[in-house]
Amino acid sequence: MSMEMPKTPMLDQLESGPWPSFVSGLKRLAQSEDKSYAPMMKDLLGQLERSYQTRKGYWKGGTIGVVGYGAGVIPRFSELKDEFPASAEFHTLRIMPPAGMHYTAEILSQLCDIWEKYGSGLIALHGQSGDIMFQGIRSENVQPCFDEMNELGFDLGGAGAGVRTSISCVGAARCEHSCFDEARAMRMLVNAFLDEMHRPSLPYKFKFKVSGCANDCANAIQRSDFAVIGTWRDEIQADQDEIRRIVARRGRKWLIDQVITLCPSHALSLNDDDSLDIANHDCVRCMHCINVLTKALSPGRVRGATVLIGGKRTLKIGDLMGSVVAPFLRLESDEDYEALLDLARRVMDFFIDNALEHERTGEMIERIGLVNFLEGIGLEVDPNMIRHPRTNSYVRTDGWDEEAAKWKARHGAAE
Amino acid sequence: MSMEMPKTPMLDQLESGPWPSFVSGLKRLAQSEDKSYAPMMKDLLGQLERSYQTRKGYWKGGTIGVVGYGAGVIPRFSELKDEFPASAEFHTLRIMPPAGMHYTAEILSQLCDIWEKYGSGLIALHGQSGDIMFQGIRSENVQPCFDEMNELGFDLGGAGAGVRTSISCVGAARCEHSCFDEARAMRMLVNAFLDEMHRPSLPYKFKFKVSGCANDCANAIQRSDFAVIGTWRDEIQADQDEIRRIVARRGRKWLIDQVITLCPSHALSLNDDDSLDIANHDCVRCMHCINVLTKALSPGRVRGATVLIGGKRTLKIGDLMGSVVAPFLRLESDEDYEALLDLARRVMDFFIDNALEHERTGEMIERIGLVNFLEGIGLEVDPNMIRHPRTNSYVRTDGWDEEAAKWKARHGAAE
Amino acid sequence: MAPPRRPVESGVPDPMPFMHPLLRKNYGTWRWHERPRPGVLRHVAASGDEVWTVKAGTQRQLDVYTVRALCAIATDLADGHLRFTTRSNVEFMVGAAERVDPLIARLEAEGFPVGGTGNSVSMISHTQGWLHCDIPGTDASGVVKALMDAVHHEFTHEEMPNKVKITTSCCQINCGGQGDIAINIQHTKPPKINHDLVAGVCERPAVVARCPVAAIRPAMVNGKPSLEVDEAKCVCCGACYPPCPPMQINDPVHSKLAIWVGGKHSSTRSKPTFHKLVAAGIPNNPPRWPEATEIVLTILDAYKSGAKPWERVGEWVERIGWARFFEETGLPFTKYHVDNWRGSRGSLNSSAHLHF
Amino acid sequence: MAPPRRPVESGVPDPMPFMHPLLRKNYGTWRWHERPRPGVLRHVAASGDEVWTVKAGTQRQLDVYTVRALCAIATDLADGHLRFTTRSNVEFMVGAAERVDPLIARLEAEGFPVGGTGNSVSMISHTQGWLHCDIPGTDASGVVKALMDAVHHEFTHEEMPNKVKITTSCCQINCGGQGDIAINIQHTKPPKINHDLVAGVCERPAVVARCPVAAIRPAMVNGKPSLEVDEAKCVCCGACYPPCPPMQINDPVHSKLAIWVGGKHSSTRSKPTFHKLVAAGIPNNPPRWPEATEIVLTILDAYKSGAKPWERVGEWVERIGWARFFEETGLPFTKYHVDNWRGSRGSLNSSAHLHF
Ligand code: SRM
Ligand code: SRM
Ligand code: SRM
Ligand code: SRM
Ligand code: SF4
Ligand code: SF4
Ligand code: SF4
Ligand code: SF4
Ligand code: SF4
Ligand code: SF4
Ligand code: SF4
Ligand code: SF4
Repeated sequence: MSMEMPKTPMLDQLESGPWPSFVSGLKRLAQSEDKSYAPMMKDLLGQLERSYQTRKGYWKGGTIGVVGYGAGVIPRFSELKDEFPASAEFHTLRIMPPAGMHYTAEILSQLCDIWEKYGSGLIALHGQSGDIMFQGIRSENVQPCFDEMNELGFDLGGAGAGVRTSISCVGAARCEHSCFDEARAMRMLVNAFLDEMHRPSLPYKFKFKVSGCANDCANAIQRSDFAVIGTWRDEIQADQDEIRRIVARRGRKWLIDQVITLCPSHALSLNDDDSLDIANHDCVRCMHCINVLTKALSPGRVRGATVLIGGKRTLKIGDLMGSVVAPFLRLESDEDYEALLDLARRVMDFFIDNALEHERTGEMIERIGLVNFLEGIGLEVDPNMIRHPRTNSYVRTDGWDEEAAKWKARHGAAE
Repeated sequence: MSMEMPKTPMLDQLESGPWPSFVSGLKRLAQSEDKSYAPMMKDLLGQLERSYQTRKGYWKGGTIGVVGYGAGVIPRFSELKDEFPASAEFHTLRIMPPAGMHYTAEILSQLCDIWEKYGSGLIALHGQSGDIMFQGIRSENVQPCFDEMNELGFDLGGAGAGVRTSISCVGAARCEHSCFDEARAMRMLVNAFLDEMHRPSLPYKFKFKVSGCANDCANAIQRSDFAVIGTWRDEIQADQDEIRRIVARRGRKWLIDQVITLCPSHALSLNDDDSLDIANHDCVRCMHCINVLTKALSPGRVRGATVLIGGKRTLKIGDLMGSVVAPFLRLESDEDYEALLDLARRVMDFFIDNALEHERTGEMIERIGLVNFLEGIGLEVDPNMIRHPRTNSYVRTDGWDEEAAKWKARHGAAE
Repeated sequence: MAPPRRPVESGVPDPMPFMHPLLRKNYGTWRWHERPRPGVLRHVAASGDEVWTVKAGTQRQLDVYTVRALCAIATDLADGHLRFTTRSNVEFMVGAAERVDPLIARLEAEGFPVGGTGNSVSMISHTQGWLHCDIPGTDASGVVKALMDAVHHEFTHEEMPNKVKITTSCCQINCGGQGDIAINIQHTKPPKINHDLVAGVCERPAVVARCPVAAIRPAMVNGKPSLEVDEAKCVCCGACYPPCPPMQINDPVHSKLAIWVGGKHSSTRSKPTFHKLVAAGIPNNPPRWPEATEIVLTILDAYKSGAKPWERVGEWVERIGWARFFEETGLPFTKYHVDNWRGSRGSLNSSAHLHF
Repeated sequence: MAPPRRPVESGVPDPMPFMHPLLRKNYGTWRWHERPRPGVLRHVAASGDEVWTVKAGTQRQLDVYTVRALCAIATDLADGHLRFTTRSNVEFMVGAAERVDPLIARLEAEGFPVGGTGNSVSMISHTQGWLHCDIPGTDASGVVKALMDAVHHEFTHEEMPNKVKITTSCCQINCGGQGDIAINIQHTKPPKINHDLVAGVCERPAVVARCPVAAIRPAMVNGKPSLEVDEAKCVCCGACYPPCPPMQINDPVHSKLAIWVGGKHSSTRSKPTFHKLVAAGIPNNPPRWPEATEIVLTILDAYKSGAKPWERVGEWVERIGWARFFEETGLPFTKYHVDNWRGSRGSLNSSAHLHF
């Protein structure tokens, strides 16, 4: 016996307008009378409409998992279960997509098939951390649903105090700015810490994010504990003939206004022969000129990545951005990638040993100081780690000579 | 019986070289056998040489003053008084110079006469706060020496927890950038608080400094509690013919490199007719273009000053710069100057009532927050007081509507 | 009974099997790209291969019908492949120019707006809201839908000075992150405590530790262990609510929206920046949040007409100055704009740089 | 006995009676100026009047002979007027071009270097040191003399990209203030306490309160009330020493010099900035402090050859980046350069901006 569709006068107002309507989608599911999830989605609509009217949420957490894992399912129990019993349980399965979020129509359809069998038919592509979120499943269906997806090659993502699902930008797959193999780096990092993801026991959550260049399409610096950002050490590759063609087409003023004066480090100038004068020594690898003149300029040949640690949102000392701890790691050979992973391992170990409960890496560094953190993970200080040296004389410098000697030793030695 | 000159092998090394030597000066005084201060200066040299050898100072403080005043004399007693008895006492009289440090040869000579009578013959022109420092006088001579200088029209400056001696830049006297009468403002401010200078009973020291424009030749923002910096509200005055002459003489590139691209707010552009395009709305009144093109450009006609509060050096929370509390005070009429003084009075009252012991204005504001300070002195918030609005959501905003209404009321009203 | 199945801990899947063959073939060897029209990218590889990407918006919270519709489009017109951006836009790749228009036509016919590339307003960072989260002060899907309706033209056109990345968050935790423009919940009253429940569900020391301003202390209320909030200290952040649901921070009237501008993740030109508060006290007004929408449109208008090419929202404001930002948008400036959090002294104007 | 004379609280004297008549006449109506040569300014007033200023260096710590010599020069060649800058340079004003050369000749003949204008290295901010202060770790007059000898050419020429304002300070209190380059005492060991004296001369609570890191606590030592320093916490700042002289912070070996760069007071172009530590552990080596002098010269050289016109030292480093500053000056970069004071997170590099 099919339930009636709930009255949703407020939600209905979200069906008009040019943007695709999630309400229409929810209604489609609720009206799929041939599907097991139709009642659930009717009640879900009912509860959501109630939220719109009362401006209150009605979900509570709880504990739900799959065998062998301690995280990856977000449990949701309704406070209005008496009124909306069919959606009394509405858990989410966080499933990690292929790096870069590439799909075949076929694999997506297969995932839909499984989800229609066990869940609500509602899928978020994707969550802000990068998971496919299969939203709306009853407790008893969680395990079989996961098992089928797992058989298809998918695994649960992170939740709780563990390693979280990661994002790498599209990068090498379709972007000329890519400075290394982002998908490889991201998979290597996350897949090395699956234990910390699936059986979370870190002080608090830990996120990796990977962007192939300073454009940071993965929002890594501000939204991850361990940000890997592509860059290069040598000179920008420039096709000066192409520059001249661009100047001929768009004019010198265009080039000056859109490129030269926007260089943050004043590293650019236009030569009289309409070629571009690049002071690579001054360049901060910001990507702007390369973005605008993508056909003429590219990152250098000696490519790799910068690692920044400690980005996160507000809790509890205010937003923190990651800050540079490894200015340049070459990323070419297998060993190079191993070295990146090794760094991640050291960071993770230090985090586990030193962070307080519910303390993110950024907060830990704020508490103990960057230098102590660097010493803990075995990295040397470098001027690229700071915006500027200290402005405050409150420091005990009696180890100066030793520290200076270290720098000189490192600095004399080849890179 | 004249004493022998002390051996000063280390100090002697400071007599060579092209810069005028203070050691030669000290020796001249020490060798003035006809003067009462010769023995004092011999011993002084002896003690100083000792400091050079031991790398130690030998002066101690104490208490010395003149009748009616609680400050203005810096007492110095020697720890080596047994070895160097003639300079056992070597106090300093801080005397305020005419605003802008203008002198006639005559007045300076008169001051020298008095100083030769009572003191050491050593004068610093000037101390970092702006005092004439008559350095080296015995306790019993302090009062008569001050009395004579006072009769000549000079007064003691500040020391201790009181208002301090102030500096105003040369400004209107000889500078085309001057946006108000700096000497007038400075004298008005200091002379209104002579009680707080001469009988110090503030929580801690309080300094005024006055610069006629953003070049801040008086170092006001970083080195004073109450900085007055000249500025203007309307448009830069530009003589475009002069600009064209400059371009004709020095070339467009010169103008672009030295002026246009150095404007911090990108407010400048060079028109095709070689006139200067100034976006006054974007201009932040930094003075750069006016400095470089002093013949062609000048501050606008609606002139006045910005007041910043809280600059100071390191103790004890780290260096602080002043920050804007009054973005623009017109300074033209007598009433305008009165309004500035009135603001200073409110700041001083609030400081007296609210600062902890040994707490400078900047530290106080850091502790209580700028907004509370503004409310305390009766000023309204303004976007010119900040670099950028808050980045942190940890604030209770339930008075938003009221505050918004205040802004709208003010903003609707005429300036 | 059979032993339970052990998971295969396969981790992040290898994308290669799912990647469009042209992307796979030219992996890591792309040379340059251009945008022939809004919603379309043309990437050229060193091999000479070209790939044309058509990008379209989705509602993110997708019903299987919509997912299958996208799959069908991929199958019919894009070699069976598709990918998503984190902003929940979908991308179809094809190897030839003439295959672009049919894709666009089909997407538009099925209601997917084509755009979101280059200097457009892209899809808004989407969070969970009343649909799924346990702590939201507002909805996410509805806010996003309302706003995207309002900026639809800006999604399908590239008329902005630079990319505009908008974010929303349904509580102050801000899963939506920093944005050129961010529309976030901002609570205005301390939590109301349901004292009867505290003892049963809250680990009191953990809750006390969670408060950023140490405003919570354990207390006995009606003879039962509960908590007490120092309302003078409380900054109404809601951080105590997730670990202790009886600390009701959400309120239909007092949980307001705030709008922030100038967040930037990229290190392009300027360094990354946090967004800054520009408007608060905005009613949390479902189903279309007209007051918030209007402010967003006002800011977008001012940005569109005032910024120079490539200036992101924050870079534009930085150049024109905050005084002028408030003037041009007509938004009131209040004491709440002055940061008073730890380390905020750096946000004060310690210079004679002034905008009049 | 006669009652004591009461002071006339006359305050800051009016400068008008002492001001050069041309300055007085054209007060507030100056139009523009130029620098015909180093050490000379030509100001032109709206009235058409011109005033030529000749500027010269002095040792600041002036004996009356030197003061009278300057007065004589004023009387003979500059209408009987002179003024001083806060950097202790002296200025003579005359009303006609032909009166400039005689002034220069006389000043130079009497040993006063003419210069300090425009893009020169001006006189160093002078403090008290061993000559007068009660807390100095080094001298001031000697340091200034040694350095000014070394930069004499740069004082008398205008060859720098912009003005260079050097400061020194003989203790960490820093009466010398911020500088393009600052040479300051930096203690490296906690104070040694002379416990016998504490009870007699120190108000213990006041001293305890003075410590910026709360490293001092009252203690009984040998049965007498004294103080104790937590050496692990102590940042060796010396703030406890002025209120409590038994807390000996000065040490002939461990009180070192540190060099800082990039302080700027003006709001010209960039906002004012604090100077930043670049070198420490430099021996406090009278009478000529050769190690410190050499570092200053190295920095000046790098600045002179590397900066663009109008870039102040800090602006130059900001552009080329700190990595390159350390490279070009050959100064070592150490963990001490990384700020760890409150609010210092803003000094970390939270971006992908990198200099290689
Ligand atoms: C689902 C998701 C929003 C979305 O709809 O996309 C989400 C949802 C929640 N986030 Fe988040 N966060 C999500 C991405 C983020 C991000 C963005 C990112 O990862 O790039 C952030 C900012 C970056 C960061 O990590 O700081 C984020 C910062 C937080 C925080 C604040 C952490 C902090 O240190 O400040 C919390 C609160 C906490 O951890 O205690 C939080 C907590 C939560 C909780 C678990 C709330 C709670 O305590 O119950 C939400 C569960 C909602 C639900 O019902 O599923 N979420 N959260 C995102 C994860 C989906 C996915 O797996 O793909
Ligand atoms: C598809 C996507 C990567 C992915 O892995 O999914 C992507 C793809 C590209 N980004 Fe991005 N960016 C993507 C998210 C981002 C983000 C993160 C975000 O959206 O939350 C950022 C950081 C935003 C910020 O700073 O807050 C980002 C900052 C950039 C920038 C720097 C813009 C700037 O000037 O600050 C560029 C450079 C440019 O515009 O030329 C860029 C450039 C590009 C280029 C042109 C790179 C290329 O040569 O192929 C790509 C096409 C963009 C287009 O659609 O016009 N992409 N890009 C993401 C699309 C998101 C979306 O649907 O809107
Ligand atoms: C004489 C002078 C240096 C000089 O040779 O020029 C000087 C000398 C002293 N200063 Fe200073 N300060 C002098 C200008 C400054 C300046 C510069 C300024 O005023 O522009 C500053 C930095 C600005 C500021 O106010 O912060 C300055 C910041 C200090 C401080 C740190 C204050 C702070 O809040 O951080 C102290 C220590 C204190 O006040 O406890 C201090 C304390 C001292 C004492 C009183 C040391 C003491 O506690 O015994 C010194 C007395 C030396 C003496 O024997 O005469 N002096 N002092 C300057 C005053 C001369 C004059 O009256 O013209
Ligand atoms: C005489 C003096 C004022 C006084 O009341 O005594 C003065 C006088 C002038 N200053 Fe200054 N400044 C004087 C101390 C300062 C200071 C403070 C200091 O020296 O400690 C500063 C701030 C320094 C800082 O930022 O740390 C200062 C920052 C400037 C600037 C801004 C420079 C910049 O680009 O940052 C200018 C503008 C310029 O150079 O055109 C300036 C410009 C000028 C002009 C050109 C103004 C004018 O049009 O007449 C004056 C002639 C300068 C010259 O000698 O070339 N004056 N000027 C001071 C001379 C000190 C000395 O003997 O060296
Ligand atoms: S971060 Fe760089 S490499 Fe990655 S997709 Fe964006 S522009 Fe391309
Ligand atoms: S990458 Fe950025 S910093 Fe480097 S030259 Fe180009 S615009 Fe300048
Ligand atoms: S601060 Fe301005 S007005 Fe005063 S002397 Fe310097 S340049 Fe002239
Ligand atoms: S005064 Fe400064 S901000 Fe204004 S236009 Fe001139 S250079 Fe630009
Ligand atoms: S922003 Fe808050 S309410 Fe929204 S999904 Fe994140 S945690 Fe939940
Ligand atoms: S709302 Fe925030 S500030 Fe208030 S008690 Fe809770 S955690 Fe503390
Ligand atoms: S810097 Fe220190 S030692 Fe030098 S004069 Fe100032 S207080 Fe005295
Ligand atoms: S030297 Fe400074 S840090 Fe050390 S005890 Fe004294 S005041 Fe405290």
